[in-house]
Amino acid sequence: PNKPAAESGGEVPEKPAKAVTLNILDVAGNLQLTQGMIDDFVQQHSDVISKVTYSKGPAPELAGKIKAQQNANRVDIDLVLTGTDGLAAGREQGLWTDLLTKYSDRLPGMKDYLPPAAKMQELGGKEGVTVTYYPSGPLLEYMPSKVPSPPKTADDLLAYAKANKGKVTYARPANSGPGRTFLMGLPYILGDKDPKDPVNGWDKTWAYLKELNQYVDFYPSGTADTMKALANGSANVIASTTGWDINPRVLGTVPKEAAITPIQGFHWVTDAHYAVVPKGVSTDKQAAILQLLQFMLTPEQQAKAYDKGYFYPGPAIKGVELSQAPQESKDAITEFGRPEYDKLIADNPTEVPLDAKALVAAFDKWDREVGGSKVKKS
Amino acid sequence: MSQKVRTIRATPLGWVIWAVVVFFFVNLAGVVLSVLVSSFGTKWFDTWFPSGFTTQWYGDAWREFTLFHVIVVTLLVSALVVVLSVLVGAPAAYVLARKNFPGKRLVYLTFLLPILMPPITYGIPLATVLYKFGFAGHLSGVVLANLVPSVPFVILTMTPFIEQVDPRIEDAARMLGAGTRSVFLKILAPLLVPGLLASAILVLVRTVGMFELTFLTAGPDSQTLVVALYYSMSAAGIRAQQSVDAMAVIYTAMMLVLLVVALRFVNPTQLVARVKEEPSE
Amino acid sequence: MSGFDQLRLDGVSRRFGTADALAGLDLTIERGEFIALLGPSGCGKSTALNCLAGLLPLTAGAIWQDDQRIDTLPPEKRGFGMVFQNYALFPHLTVRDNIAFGLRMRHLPKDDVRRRTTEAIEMVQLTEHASKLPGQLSGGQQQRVAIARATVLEPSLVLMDEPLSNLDAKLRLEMRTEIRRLHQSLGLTTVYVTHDQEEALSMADRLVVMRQGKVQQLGTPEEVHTKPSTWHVADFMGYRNLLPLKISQLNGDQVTVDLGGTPVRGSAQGAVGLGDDVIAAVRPEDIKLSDEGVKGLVEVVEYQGRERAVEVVLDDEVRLHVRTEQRVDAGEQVALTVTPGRLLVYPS
Amino acid sequence: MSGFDQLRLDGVSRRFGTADALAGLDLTIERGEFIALLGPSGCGKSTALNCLAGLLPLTAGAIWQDDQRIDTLPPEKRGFGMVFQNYALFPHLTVRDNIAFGLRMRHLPKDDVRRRTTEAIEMVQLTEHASKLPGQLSGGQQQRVAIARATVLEPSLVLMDEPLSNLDAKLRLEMRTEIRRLHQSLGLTTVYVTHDQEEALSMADRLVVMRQGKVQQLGTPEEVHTKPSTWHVADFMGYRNLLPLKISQLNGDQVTVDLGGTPVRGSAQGAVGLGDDVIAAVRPEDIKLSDEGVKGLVEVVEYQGRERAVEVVLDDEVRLHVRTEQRVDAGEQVALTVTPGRLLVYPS
Amino acid sequence: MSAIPQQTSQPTWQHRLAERGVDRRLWLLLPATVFVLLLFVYPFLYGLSLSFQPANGGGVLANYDKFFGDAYQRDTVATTLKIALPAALLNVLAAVPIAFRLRGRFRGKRLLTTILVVPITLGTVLTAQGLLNYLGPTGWLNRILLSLHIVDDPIRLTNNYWGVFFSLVITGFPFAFLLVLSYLSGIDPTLERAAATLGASRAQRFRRITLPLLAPGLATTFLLTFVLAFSVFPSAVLVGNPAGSTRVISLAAYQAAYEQYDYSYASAIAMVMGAVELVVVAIVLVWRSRLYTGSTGGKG
Ligand SMILES: Nc1ncnc2c1ncn2[C@@H]1O[C@H](COP(=O)(O)OP(=O)(O)OP(=O)(O)O)[C@@H](O)[C@H]1O
Ligand SMILES: Nc1ncnc2c1ncn2[C@@H]1O[C@H](COP(=O)(O)OP(=O)(O)OP(=O)(O)O)[C@@H](O)[C@H]1O
Ligand SMILES: [Mg+2]
Ligand SMILES: [Mg+2]
Repeated sequence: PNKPAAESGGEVPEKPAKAVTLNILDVAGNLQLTQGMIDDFVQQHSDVISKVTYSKGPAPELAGKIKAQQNANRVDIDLVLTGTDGLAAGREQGLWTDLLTKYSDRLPGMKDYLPPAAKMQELGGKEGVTVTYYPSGPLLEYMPSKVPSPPKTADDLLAYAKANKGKVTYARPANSGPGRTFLMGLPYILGDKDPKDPVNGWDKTWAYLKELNQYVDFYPSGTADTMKALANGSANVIASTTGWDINPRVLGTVPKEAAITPIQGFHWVTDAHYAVVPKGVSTDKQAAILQLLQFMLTPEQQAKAYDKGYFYPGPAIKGVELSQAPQESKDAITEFGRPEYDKLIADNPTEVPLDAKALVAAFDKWDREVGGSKVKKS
Repeated sequence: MSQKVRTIRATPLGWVIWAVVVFFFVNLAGVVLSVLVSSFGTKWFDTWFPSGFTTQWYGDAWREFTLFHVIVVTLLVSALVVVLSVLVGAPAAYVLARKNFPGKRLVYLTFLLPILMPPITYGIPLATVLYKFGFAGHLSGVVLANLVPSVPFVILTMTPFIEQVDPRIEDAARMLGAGTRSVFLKILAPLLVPGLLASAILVLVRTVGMFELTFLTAGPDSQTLVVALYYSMSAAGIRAQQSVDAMAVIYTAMMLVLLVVALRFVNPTQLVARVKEEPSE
Repeated sequence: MSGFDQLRLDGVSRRFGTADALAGLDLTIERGEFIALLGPSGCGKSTALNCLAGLLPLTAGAIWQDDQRIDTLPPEKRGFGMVFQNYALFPHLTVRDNIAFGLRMRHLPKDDVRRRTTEAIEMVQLTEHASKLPGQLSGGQQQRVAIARATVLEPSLVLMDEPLSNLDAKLRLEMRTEIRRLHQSLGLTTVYVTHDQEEALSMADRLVVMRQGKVQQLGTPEEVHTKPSTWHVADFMGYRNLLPLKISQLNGDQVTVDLGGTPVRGSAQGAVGLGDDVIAAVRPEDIKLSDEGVKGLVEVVEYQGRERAVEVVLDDEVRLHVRTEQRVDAGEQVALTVTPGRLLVYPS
Repeated sequence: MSGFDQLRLDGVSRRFGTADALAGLDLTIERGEFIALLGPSGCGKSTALNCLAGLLPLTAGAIWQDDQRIDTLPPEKRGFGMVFQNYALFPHLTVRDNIAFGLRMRHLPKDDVRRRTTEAIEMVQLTEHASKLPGQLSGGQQQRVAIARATVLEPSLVLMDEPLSNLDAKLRLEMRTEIRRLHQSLGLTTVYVTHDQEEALSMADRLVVMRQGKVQQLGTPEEVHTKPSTWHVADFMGYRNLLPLKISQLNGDQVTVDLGGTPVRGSAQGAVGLGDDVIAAVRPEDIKLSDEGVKGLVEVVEYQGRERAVEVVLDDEVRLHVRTEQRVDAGEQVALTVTPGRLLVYPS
Repeated sequence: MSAIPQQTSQPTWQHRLAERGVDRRLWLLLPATVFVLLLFVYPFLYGLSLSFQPANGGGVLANYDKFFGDAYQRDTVATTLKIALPAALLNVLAAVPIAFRLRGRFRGKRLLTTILVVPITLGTVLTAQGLLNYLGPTGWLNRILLSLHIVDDPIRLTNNYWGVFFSLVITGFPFAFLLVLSYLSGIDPTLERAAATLGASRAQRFRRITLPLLAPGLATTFLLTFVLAFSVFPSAVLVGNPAGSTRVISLAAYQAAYEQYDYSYASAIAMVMGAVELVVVAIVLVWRSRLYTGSTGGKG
C-alpha cells in the first residue's frame, strides 16, 4: 500500500484511470452510519473503487499517524472519517488536502445541506465534507420512576442536585460527547456574555458548574458510565443527547422507560462527521473519493444515516425521510425514538460547537476548576 | 528425588499470607466474572445478574472489527516480537551481567531509556523512520516498533537471571569446545528457561497491550487487537458497555491462550523449575 | 586441537586487585609429558591452569604453543581439556550428556559419541548412574563425571585440578592408573594439580613446586623428593622436622649440626658457613628408633595403620616427628638416629 | 545445643527414587567420641550426615538423642555443626561474615563474635583473606572457611564431610591436629567422613565402614585395619591384593593356600573348608622382596617417594602389588614372601 | 616466526583490555545496541529537541517553564509518584513471601502458580471494566456489603485513587510475582540448609541468606513494576479521577499531545516524566550495584 505520493499534486481527473483501492480510517464511529453507503457505491461502481479496507482508531492519535506518514512521504490512508476534533487537529498541522476550493462543483449534494449542517460545513472549511449531522444536545435524561417531576430549568437542576446529593452527574467533558455538549450549551441557557469564549465570556456557566459540583460525587470518565449509572440507579439525572438517548435504549444498556427533558431556553449545540483526504493521496484516488462522496450525499444514501438512532436523526441534507431508511432503522426508531424530537429540533435555535482551541481551553478550565477541585474535597 | 511431596507448610505467618492471597483472588474473580457476565448479558441494571443472556455482543464485535484477521495479526506480531526481542536482548543481557567494561553505564542508560520514555516522545518520529524505509504499514513495521521497548525489557529482566548462573559452567563448556553460540544454546538457554519464559511472557503481555506504537505504525492489514479494543473503548460514538466488555474478554481470552501455549510449548513445570530442588520432605 | 611439540609459559602473571596470584611463571611443557603442579593451598595452581586454559586473561606474560602465541586465543580454540577443581558439571544434563557434550560439540557421528561416552562412563564406574543429574550424585561420583568429561575428548593437553580429591583410596588408585594409561596410550600431555604427594610422585614425569605464584623447584619426582631446593619446598615435601640449628662442623657439602646435644651429619643444600644459623630438614620416616643416638621422650603416638606417628621431645625441647613400625607408648624414653644422608641443611 | 550422652541411629533409611542410599543404618555414638565414616564413593556417607543434621528427611527409622527423638526436629533446633562436602559457603558474605554467621545467629555480644571469629580465621590461616568473598578464594581456602564456620560454634556434635580433601599434605596435617585438638579440648562429639585412611586411622576413636548404605564393620582403627570383617572391607582398607585361591590345608584358623605354585600360610576370617574357593587378601606392604619364595616378573615400577609400588606377575598370571624400599626395575625376576599372619583368607 | 618470545606491544594492550573487560564477547552487545541506536535514539533525540522548540514561541526552556510554573501541571509529578511508588512496592513486597512459599515441591504447586500468574493476561481494559462493574455502587461487592449490613451506603472504590491503585495491583502483582518466583528459583537451597545447621531460624535464613541473594532481582522487579505503574494511563482515566486525584503525568502529556495538539509541550512533559523515573531508577540501580550479584549456586 505504500506508494510514493508523487502524483498527488496535479489535476484530479474526473474518473480514476483504473479502479482504485481505498483505505478508509474511521475515528468517529462514523462507519456505523456510512459503511452501508460506501459498500453500495463499491458494488455499483466497481470501475471506480474496486475494494475498500476499513480501519478504525481513536481520534486523538490520528494526526500523529498521518503526520508520520506524510513526513516519510508514504501516505496509506486515503480517506478519514472524523468528528470536529480530528478535523481541527489535522487542519492545524496542515494534514488535509484542500478538495473544495477546486472541486466543490463535483459535489452538488453539498448544496442541499440542512441549514445547521451547512453551518457545520463552514467549520469543515475547504478540507472536510460533512457527511452526517445531528443536533445533539444538551438534554437531560432521567428515570421517570425515580424522578417524577424532572428539572425543567437550570435552577431546577441545581435545586434537584442539592436535594439529591450525588444523584446528578455528567461525564468529564473531555471524554464525553454529552458532557461537552452540556458544557457548551450552558452559556446559552444561562445567558452568558460570550458563549464562544469559555475563558472570558462564561462567568455564569463556571459559577453554575462550580455550584453544581458541590452536589456531584464524581464525574465518570465516559458517557457510557453515566448511562450505566442511570440504568442501575446510582444516578437519577444525567446529561445526554439525542443519539445517546435513543441508541443505548435500542441496545438495551439503558431501560426503555428512561425519559428526556430539555432545559428551558437551550440552544442545540450541533455536531457532524466529516470526510477528509490527507495530503499525499494520489489524484486517481481523490477522483474516486469525490465520486464516492457525491454518492453519499444523495438522499437515498443519507437515509441510511438514521441507523438505530445513534446520530439521530443523522442525514445532513434536506428532504430525507425516515421512511426512506432501511427497515431495521425504521423499526428501531419507531420503537425507541421520541416524537417530541421533531418539535424540539424545529423550535430551538442551533449553534455550532466551539472551535478546537476554545474547546480545549474550556476543557482545561473545567479540569482545573471543576473536576480537579474534587481532590481537595474528597 | 523421592516421589513424596509435601503439602504447604502452615506457620501462622503462612496462614496470614494465604488468607491475603485468597482474599485477593476472591475479589479478582469478582472483577473478572463481572465483566464476563456483563459481556454475555442483555440488560443489566440494578440487579445481581443481567436479565437475560446473549452472545450478540461477541458476534457484533467479531463482524465489526473482522476479528479473525486481527487476532491472526496479533498472534503473528506478538510471536515475532517475543522471539526477536529475546534473540537480540539476551546476548546483550549476558554481556551486561558478566562483564565490566568502560562505558558500561552509558550502554545501560541507553537500554533503560526506551523503557522509561513514554512513546509520546519518540513514537511519531519512529513511525516516520519506519514509513520512510517502507516498513510501517506492514506487519514488519509493527514488529519493529514494538521491539523498541521490548528489547530493553528483555535485557533488564534477563540480567539478574544470567548473574545467577555460575560462570564456571560456561568455562567448562568452552573447554569442551563450545563456541559462544553453543554456550548460549546448550548451556545458558536451558539454565535460563525460567528467566526466558518469564521475560517472554512479560514481553508478550506488553506487546499485545502496546496500543500507541502499534497504532502509529500499523496499516489497514496490520491492526492488532489492542487497537480495536481501544477504539471500542475510547472512540467517539455510542457503544454498549457490554460490547466493550466483550472486546475485553476476547482480548483476555486470546492472551490466556497465548500464555497457555507458551507454558505448553516450554515444559510448564519449568516455569518454576530449579536445577537443584529442595529435598522433598 | 592439533598436537604440539612444546608449550611455553613465559612470565605468566595474573593479578587480582593488588595481589599477585601468579607472579611471572616460566615453564616449558614438552609434548607427551606428565607434569604435576604442587604447592600450598592458595599458591596459584588453579590460577595457572585457568590461564593456560584461556579462562583467565593474563596480566602480563605470554603463552606459546610452538611458534604460535596462544594467550589471546579463546578457550574453545585452544582445544585443551580441563577437570575443574569444583567440577563445574552442567547441572541440567545427565551424567551421560555431560560426558557426551564435548563430543557433540565436535559433531562426531552419533554412534561414535555413544560408544565413546559409554566407554568413558565405564571407565569411571558410573554405569548405573548414567542417567542421573549431577545434583543427584555423591561428591566422588561428580568428580568422576568431571574426569570422564574432560578425558573422553582425548585433547592434546589435559589440565586436571585435583581430580581425585574426593575419591577413596582404592578408587583413587584405580583412577590414577586409568589416567596414566590414557596419558600414555593416547600420547596426551597432562598438567596435573594435586595436593597428594604420593600421587604427584608416582604419576608425574616432572614436578613443579610453586609458592606464592612463583616456581620454587622444577625437577623429576626423585629430585624434588630427595633434594628439595629450599626449606620451603622441603617443608612442603614432607620434611616435617624443620629444625633451626647451628653448624658445628663443615666439610665441603658435609656438615655437622648439633641435635639435642648429639652431633648429627647432614648435607648442605646451599651456601652455609661454620656457625651459621641453618634449618635442618628431615622426614619422620628417616628418623629411626634405635638403641643409641639422640635421646628423647615419647609424647604423642598416633596409629596410622602399618606405622605409628610418634612425637618425641628432646632434652632441649626440640620436637621431632618420627614414623615407626615399632610399638612405642607415650612416656617412653627412646633414642633416635637419622638415616645417613637424609638430613638436609639449608641456610635460614 | 545442649550436650547429650548418646546419639542413636536406629534403622535410618533414605531412599532416592527406587535406590536406597541408606538402608537401615544402626549406629550409636557416645558423647565425646570421634567417629570416622569410611566407605567407597557413593556408599551413603554424605547421606548419613545429612540425615543426622536434619537436612534430609528419613524414609524410615529414627534418630534418638538420649531419650528424645530428634529426627523430626528441624536442623536449626538440633544444634549440630556441619562442614559440607561442597562447602556451601554463603556467596554474598565475606570470609569473616561467613564464619561469624552462626555466632550472630546466637545473638552473642559483638565483641565475643569478633574475638571468636578472628581466632577461627587464624586457626585456618586465612587472616589475609578475611575480607574476600568465597568466589575469590582458592579451593583449599574455601574448604578452610567451611571448617572454621562449623567449628567456631563449638556445637555438641560436629559433622564433617571430607573437610580436608582439598588441602595439601602439610596443611592437612596441621588441620588434622587442629581438629583433634578442638575435639578434645571442647569435648565435642565428631562424626567425620573421609576417604583418606591414614586420616581415619589416626584421628578416629572408632571407624564405621559402610558399603551400599549399610554398615559393614564397626571397630577401633586397629581392628578394622588388621582384621577387616569381609573381603570388601579388606579391599577398601588397602588390601590391594585380593586373590581368588583354593584352600590346600586347613588347621583351625590357620589355612594354607597355593600362590603361584608356592604354599602360603594365612589366617581364616570366616567359615572356610578344605578345597573351598576363597579370597586371600594381603597388603602390598606385607609382601616383601626376598631371595626365595613366590617367583615372579616385575612388570611396572612406580616411584612413590621413599618406596616404590611394584607390580609383579606370577607364573600363573596372578598379579601382585608390592611396596618396597628396594630399587627394582621392570623385567627383573624377583622372589616374594608374605609377612606371616598378614594374609587373610575370606570365604568368597 | 622466531621461537624467541617477542615482547611486542600489541598483545600487551590486548591483555590490558581483556583485564578491563574488553574482549570479543562485547560483540554480543552489538545487535541490541545497533537496534536501539537506529530505532530509538534518533527518534528520541528528535523528541527531545522538539521539547526545546515551543509551539507558541518563547525561549528554549519555555515548555519546561510552563510545566513547572503551573502548579496544576507540576503536581502531576507528585500525584504520579504517590500512586506508582506504593503500588510498585506493594507488588514486589507481596510477591516475595508468596513466591517464597511456593518454592520446593508440594501438591498443587503448578495449579497455584498458574492461578497467580494468570491475572497477567487481564489487560488494563478488562481490569478497568471489571473494577467499575464489581466495585461500582451497584456492583457485587457493594451489594454483598449492603445485604450483610456491613455498610449502609455503597462505598466508593472507583473513580478515585483506590480504583487506580487496585488496577495497578491487579496488573502489576502477577508480573512481579512471576519475576520474583523465577529469580528465587535460581538460588541454591543448600545455602539455606547450611544456614539452618548454623542455627538460623526460618526468618533469619530468609533475611540473611535468601533476601540478600534475591535482592538484585528484587531491584530489577521493582524497577519494572515502578516504570509500568509510573506510566499508568488508561486506568487513571477509566477508574480514576483524571481531573483530580489521579491526574497523573502521562495524562498531562496526553492532553498536551492529543487534546491541545501541542507535541512540543507534550514532549517536554514526557521528558520530565522520563527524568523523574530516571531519578528513581538511578537510586535503585546504585543500590543494586552495591549488592552481591554473582552466582547464587542454584545453577552450578
Ligand atoms: N577472583 C579472585 N579475586 C581475588 N583473589 C583471588 C581470586 N581468585 C583467586 N584469588 C587468590 O589467588 C590466590 C591463588 O588462587 P588459586 O585458586 O590459584 O590457588 P590454588 O593454588 O589453586 O589453591 P588450592 O590448592 O587451595 O586450590 C589465592 O590466594 C586466592 O585467594
Ligand atoms: N538427590 C539424589 N537423587 C538420586 N540419587 C542420589 C541423590 N543424592 C544421592 N544419591 C545417590 O545416593 C548414593 C549415596 O550418595 P552419598 O552422597 O551419600 O555418597 P557418599 O558416600 O557421600 O559418596 P562420596 O564419597 O562420593 O561423596 C549415591 O549413589 C548417589 O548417587
Ligand atoms: Mg585450586
Ligand atoms: Mg559424599
